[in-house]
Amino acid sequence: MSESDKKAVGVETVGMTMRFGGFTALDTVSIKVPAGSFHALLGENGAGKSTLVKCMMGFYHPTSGDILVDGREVSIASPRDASALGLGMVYQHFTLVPSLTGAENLVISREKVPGIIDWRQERADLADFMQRMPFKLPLDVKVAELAAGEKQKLEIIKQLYLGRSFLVLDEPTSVLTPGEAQEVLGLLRGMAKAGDLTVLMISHKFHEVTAFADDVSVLRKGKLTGTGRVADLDHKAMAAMMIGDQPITALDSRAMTKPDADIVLKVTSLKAPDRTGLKSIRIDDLGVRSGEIVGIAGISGNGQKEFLEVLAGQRARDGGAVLVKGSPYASSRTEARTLNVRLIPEEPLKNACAPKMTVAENIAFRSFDIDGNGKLVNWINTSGIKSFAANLVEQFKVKTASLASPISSLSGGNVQRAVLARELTGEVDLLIVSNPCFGLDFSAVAEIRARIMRARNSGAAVLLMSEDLDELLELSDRIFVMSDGALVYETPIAQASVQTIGEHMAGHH
Amino acid sequence: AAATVGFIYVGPKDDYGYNQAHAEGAAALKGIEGITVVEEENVPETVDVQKTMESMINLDGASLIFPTSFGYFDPHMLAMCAKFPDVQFRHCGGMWDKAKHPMNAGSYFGYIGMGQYLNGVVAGHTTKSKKLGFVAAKPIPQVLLNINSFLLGARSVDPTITCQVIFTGEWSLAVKEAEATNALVDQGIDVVTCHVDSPKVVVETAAGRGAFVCGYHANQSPLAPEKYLTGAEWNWAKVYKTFVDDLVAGKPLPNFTRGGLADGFVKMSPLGPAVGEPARKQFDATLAEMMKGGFAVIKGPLKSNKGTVVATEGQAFPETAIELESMDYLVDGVVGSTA
Amino acid sequence: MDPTDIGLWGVPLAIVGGAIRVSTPFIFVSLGEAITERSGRINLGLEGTLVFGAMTAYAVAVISGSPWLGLIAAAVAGTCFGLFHGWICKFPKVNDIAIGIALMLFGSGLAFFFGKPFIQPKAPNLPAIPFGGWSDIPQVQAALDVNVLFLIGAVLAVFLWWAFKNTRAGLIVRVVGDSSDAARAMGLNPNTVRLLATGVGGAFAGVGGAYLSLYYPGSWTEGISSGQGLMAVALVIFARWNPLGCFAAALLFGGAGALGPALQSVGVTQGYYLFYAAPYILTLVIMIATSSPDRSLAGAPGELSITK
Amino acid sequence: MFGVKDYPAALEWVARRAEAFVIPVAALIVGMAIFSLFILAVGKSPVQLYEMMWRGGFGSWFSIQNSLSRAAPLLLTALCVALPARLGLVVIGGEGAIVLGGVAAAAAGAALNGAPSFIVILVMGVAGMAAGGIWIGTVGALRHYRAVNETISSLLMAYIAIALMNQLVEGPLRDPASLNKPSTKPLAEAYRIGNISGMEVHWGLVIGIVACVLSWVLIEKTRWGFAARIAGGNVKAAQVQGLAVGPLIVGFTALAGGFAGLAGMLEVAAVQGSANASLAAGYGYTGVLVAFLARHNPLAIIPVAFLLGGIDASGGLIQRRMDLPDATVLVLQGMLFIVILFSETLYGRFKAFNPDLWKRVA
Ligand SMILES: Nc1ncnc2c1ncn2[C@@H]1O[C@H](COP(=O)(O)OP(=O)(O)OP(=O)(O)O)[C@@H](O)[C@H]1O
Ligand SMILES: Nc1ncnc2c1ncn2[C@@H]1O[C@H](COP(=O)(O)OP(=O)(O)OP(=O)(O)O)[C@@H](O)[C@H]1O
Ligand SMILES: [Mg+2]
Ligand SMILES: [Mg+2]
Repeated sequence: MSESDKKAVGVETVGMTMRFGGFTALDTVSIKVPAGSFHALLGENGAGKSTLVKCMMGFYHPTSGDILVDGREVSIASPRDASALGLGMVYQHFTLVPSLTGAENLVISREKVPGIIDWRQERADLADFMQRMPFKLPLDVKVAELAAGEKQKLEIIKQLYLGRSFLVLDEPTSVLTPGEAQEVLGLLRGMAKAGDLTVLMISHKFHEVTAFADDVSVLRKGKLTGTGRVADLDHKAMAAMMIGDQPITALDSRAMTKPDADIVLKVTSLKAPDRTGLKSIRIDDLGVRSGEIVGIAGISGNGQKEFLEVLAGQRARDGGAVLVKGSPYASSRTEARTLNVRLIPEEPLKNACAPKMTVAENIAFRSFDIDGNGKLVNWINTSGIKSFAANLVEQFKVKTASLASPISSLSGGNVQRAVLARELTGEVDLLIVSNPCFGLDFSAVAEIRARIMRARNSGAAVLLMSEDLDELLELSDRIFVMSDGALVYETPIAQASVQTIGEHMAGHH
Repeated sequence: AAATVGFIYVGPKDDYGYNQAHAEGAAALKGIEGITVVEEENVPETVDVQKTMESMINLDGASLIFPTSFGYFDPHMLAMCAKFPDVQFRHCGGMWDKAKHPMNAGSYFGYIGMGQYLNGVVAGHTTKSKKLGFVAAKPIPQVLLNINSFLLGARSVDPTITCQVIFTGEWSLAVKEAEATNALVDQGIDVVTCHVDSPKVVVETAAGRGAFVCGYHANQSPLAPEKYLTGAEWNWAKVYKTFVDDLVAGKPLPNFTRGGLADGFVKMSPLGPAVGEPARKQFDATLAEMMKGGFAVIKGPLKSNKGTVVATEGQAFPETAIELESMDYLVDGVVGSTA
Repeated sequence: MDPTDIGLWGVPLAIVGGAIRVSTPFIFVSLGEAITERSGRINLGLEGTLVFGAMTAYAVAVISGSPWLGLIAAAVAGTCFGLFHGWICKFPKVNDIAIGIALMLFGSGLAFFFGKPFIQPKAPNLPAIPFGGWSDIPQVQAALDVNVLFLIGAVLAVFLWWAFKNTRAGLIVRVVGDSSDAARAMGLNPNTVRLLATGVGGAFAGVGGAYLSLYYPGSWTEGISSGQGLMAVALVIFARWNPLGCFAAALLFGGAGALGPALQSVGVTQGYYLFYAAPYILTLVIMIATSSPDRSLAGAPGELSITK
Repeated sequence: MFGVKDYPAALEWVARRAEAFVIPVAALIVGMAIFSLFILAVGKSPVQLYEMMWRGGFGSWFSIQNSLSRAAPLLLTALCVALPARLGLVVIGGEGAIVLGGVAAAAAGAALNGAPSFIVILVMGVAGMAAGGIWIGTVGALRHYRAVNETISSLLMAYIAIALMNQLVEGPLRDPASLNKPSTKPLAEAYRIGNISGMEVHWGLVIGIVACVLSWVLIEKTRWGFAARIAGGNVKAAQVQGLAVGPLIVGFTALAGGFAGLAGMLEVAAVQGSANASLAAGYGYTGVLVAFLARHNPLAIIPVAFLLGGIDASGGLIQRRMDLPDATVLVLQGMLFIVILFSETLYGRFKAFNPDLWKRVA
């Protein structure tokens, strides 16, 4: 690969319109990304950002509109055409092939792959290439076995390996730690500066935009609502372009936790196998009091997922106890109901929804089998389910075509809202959440964090697992660090330092 | 008088075996003035066969029906007999019992045991290893009688001959029949015969392994001209003609007819080129004696292969003997068991 | 020792011989299905394709006098069935499992329909290669009379195993089978790849059928297949989509199938139905023993409807 | 149902449902047209063929009853596929549950000989359902607790069940009087299930229809059905909701197997009078087809099974009158089903079926 002699290209869309059936996701959007620039694309969830860039990549075929590359009109019928023009993209949802190794993923993505692959040669070339990359990745394990952050880095490395001149990144940093994000974006920024690469980045994080981007374009409900130089805009201005002057939900002020408040969740000497069966997670002692948020930080893949699965009753434990309000908790529906336990896993569409069932049905998951008084009923009340859902959709501002649409047709953010609506309604004594704001725009993030804080203030015990350190620092009363399957460090929020927490996450203690 | 006659087969009517033998009999009726033949193949022994009979009666106007598979009788044919008292039903298998069954029902059946005995005679002369093989579907009386007859025929040549039997458990299962044949030949067996619905696979596989074969149901010699010794075949054409002649003549049909070689219900395939002179001689002599009538394959002294006495000295069961219809033993010299 | 009297040795010999004789259709169908399923589509209709292939092979061999022409015809017919399945399943909302079941019916129906005139005539068989010349025991010689198709099947298994890792085509099939989105992002058209993979799968199944009618048992009857096609599809899951596993599973299945007749031939006659069920019982037991609730089906292609 | 004022609502109601009716019927017609070409190609008259089909399968009270008789067992065996399908399981081995259900029912009937008939019939039904339920429930349990793929395990277990049935019927349970067709002891006349009054179809048809309706109610209207749909849609989501996925899967598969076992019991009590190898008549496999054609909707199973029964019933007449092989019907079924299954892709493609359109028009 000789990416150094490839020059960055500029890309422009003219009057891009995309309709899905009767729904207009993009409405005559024209944006211009000059060669060698670092451009940010902002917008609420569902604004049409991903749709726009997918049209640029030939992944979607726009209803109308043109694409110019370096000023020339081109026709991009498929990602292959885009690739031939040097255009590449890191998709919002991973497009690595899980059952292939990293090396296989890289090689097969190349435009020209020989009929028979000489792996010895390829490996040598790859090793050579990796030498020049700022981060190291195991290329010989299946992608499925990589942690989310590693996958994201591999996606980016793949694009660099393919020698792109124009790179689109759709929310690239949502699964990276701040350090990693810094590293990745810094590298790309440098390449853009050197004129090797043009970058178009979709992000919900203003500080990233400010730190790395030159220009910004903003989409709102499928229309381009603003564009400008980052240097001229502050966060407030960008936010205004995104959502107009709707108020942003403010975090409630933190009510005092009584030090002698009841311990709602108590985990002792918990042991459980991880999914490889080779290692195990061990939680020696963890207590969460009523009215406090306990955050668990950690690099993904250190057993947080397994811990959550144990709490959700999806993973058998080898030993130990989980007590909620003093009684043993095995995650049955009755226990969760009587003890008011709510659990929201990450990636709700994958882990907390039945994608083909309707929005209304999904919202009813918690309550379909009880009547208004909480008594078990055997018969489903279809109209009750509808009106219940209609009410929550309204309250939580879930954007959906209809209550009878399958929930999979909603944008990621709206799925998340629907699930929160379901789980935060009613009395909550213990709330267990994992990465609740993953991939959401800032107003949604603000709203969700506010709701979590409100739950805490009204007496719920909250266990918050997050890969977003900012989130933990903003919400938690105490922070634990999980590393290599165990809680290795604890700090009250007052003494928390990003530095120390980061070191523990990395396992340097 | 014009009449429609219905035939129902459990398998395909050109299977080189059981169904083909019946279909050939049915084909023999097709020239007869005033007779329409309707046939249906691959009819399972479920409510389907009842409905097929009913459909033949209601939609085709059949007045005489031959459900040819054994399992069609009870309860399927009996149910139809009760429902259509004006229609005549004749079932292949000899189950009709005047005391129990209606008069518009009836049975016809052939005694083919002697045919297998003759197969055994030729096999006994042909075998060098003195070991014969028999691929059988299920250990039911008819099949057991065939196995025993085959061995006894061979033992009439040389009393040290044994016959190995393998049950496949199904009436038609090509690969398993081939495997069974191979397993037999692997044991050094050099003459094989069978009782399954379609002997095609057994005949071809055995011949392919260099063993000799005796046929069953129909003439399979075109499948293995060199290795085919002879075979016990049905001659249903004769039976069906008799019934239909009576029907045309307006005479009541017999409720029960059965017969063997002597009556022309059963015939032997022409002897193949591999059959030697001594074998031909004994074959002809035995056949001649059978044609006289009164020949008994099962006669004393005879023991089962478990050592129990099945016929004492001087006791003889001619082919019509009722005891043979509940045969549940394999005779001494047969290697295998009935369960 | 009398060279023809091998007594109890007949059992292991029968298992080896049976494994070689009986396994070939399983090998071909399951290898074909492995390719199809690796591309993310399931074709349950291979039973119909197998039967149609058996009929076509036999008919063409009868008419032309050449078993090889028959074999080729079966492969072509199988390809057509496969392509048809692949084409029809590319339409949104069309369920590949259901279409497969309908095709099973359709293929068998067509085979029986056109096969009637070919039940009686005799077709020339595919030749076998005698590998048993070194032994003077006829049973060993017979057991080692190996049909070329078995050998081709063995080579194919190894080749496919290699090709899935080391060729562009192999990697592309895996990409498409594991993630349609990833494939599309690479500019691959999953439908085209699946179409071709199903076509190849069909061709293999056709060849499997040709083996049945032209070699073992070597005749055309309507009962020629006792569900080999369907079982082979199941064996692919058992083999975890690994071509070498398919080969091993087919051998295991063939060998276990020979157990029943072989045991009876040496006088073990009680409960033969249960011996005949040995391949199924054995497969089930191994499946239970090697599966675990904590691991999902390792190697399952991500886009496969049946394991999703 | 609707007043004059509700005209738009009525139109909307019709439009919403018309699609589910018009598309399959149109597909049926197209399939028949394609088959006509096939029949023309082999030199026969499609007109005559369809006339035969009509007469043989649907054209008279006799033919309708013939079709219904053939449909009866399919109702129950299709449920054996449709119920697990709602949990995301593809069970294709219902045949095993039928044969074991039949054997268990026959054994129960023989053991209780002499008892009052309603008790015996009840116990036979329970025994059949229990045997089938245990068999397919095991498939579900293996799937949930050991992650054994249910498609392959159910298929394997079907073969094993048939072997077991043969072994029992020819061994310990054999009636010594059943000479050339090994069977269990024939059921006393009093314990047979007869025909529906005024019809030539046994009560199994009614039982099947009731089972379909109950299954529909179970899935669509009860909390267990709702929970099953959640688990079928996403097991992880169901677990997070604390739903007992294991018992749900085992329960639904056992119920499904129970229905197939009941089909076996009905074969014994209403048709065969004893258990024997004829129990393995392929109803289980046909049931798979019926269920998929019905898109696993228990109510849709009823017409689909009837259609299948009708085609089957007309097969004999086509064979006899037109000198076409028996396989003609297989080809027809294959073709029709491919076209019908293909028509799934057309749902939602026609504006005419969009209720909004009619809302505006009206
Ligand atoms: N394939 C599709 N079919 C129908 N509607 C779609 C499809 N893809 C996207 N949409 C809709 O188009 C709108 C824009 O979606 P898009 O994914 O572009 O949003 P986004 O700006 O990337 O949001 P997010 O920040 O959540 O990623 C959404 O309302 C979404 O529901
Ligand atoms: N306790 C543990 N100690 C060390 N490694 C672990 C542990 N648990 C999991 N791992 C391993 O880390 C690797 C990647 O983890 P994983 O796939 O869980 O990342 P992830 O999906 O992002 O998870 P998470 O939700 O925990 O962030 C896997 O190989 C996994 O087995
Ligand atoms: Mg997006
Ligand atoms: Mg998003």
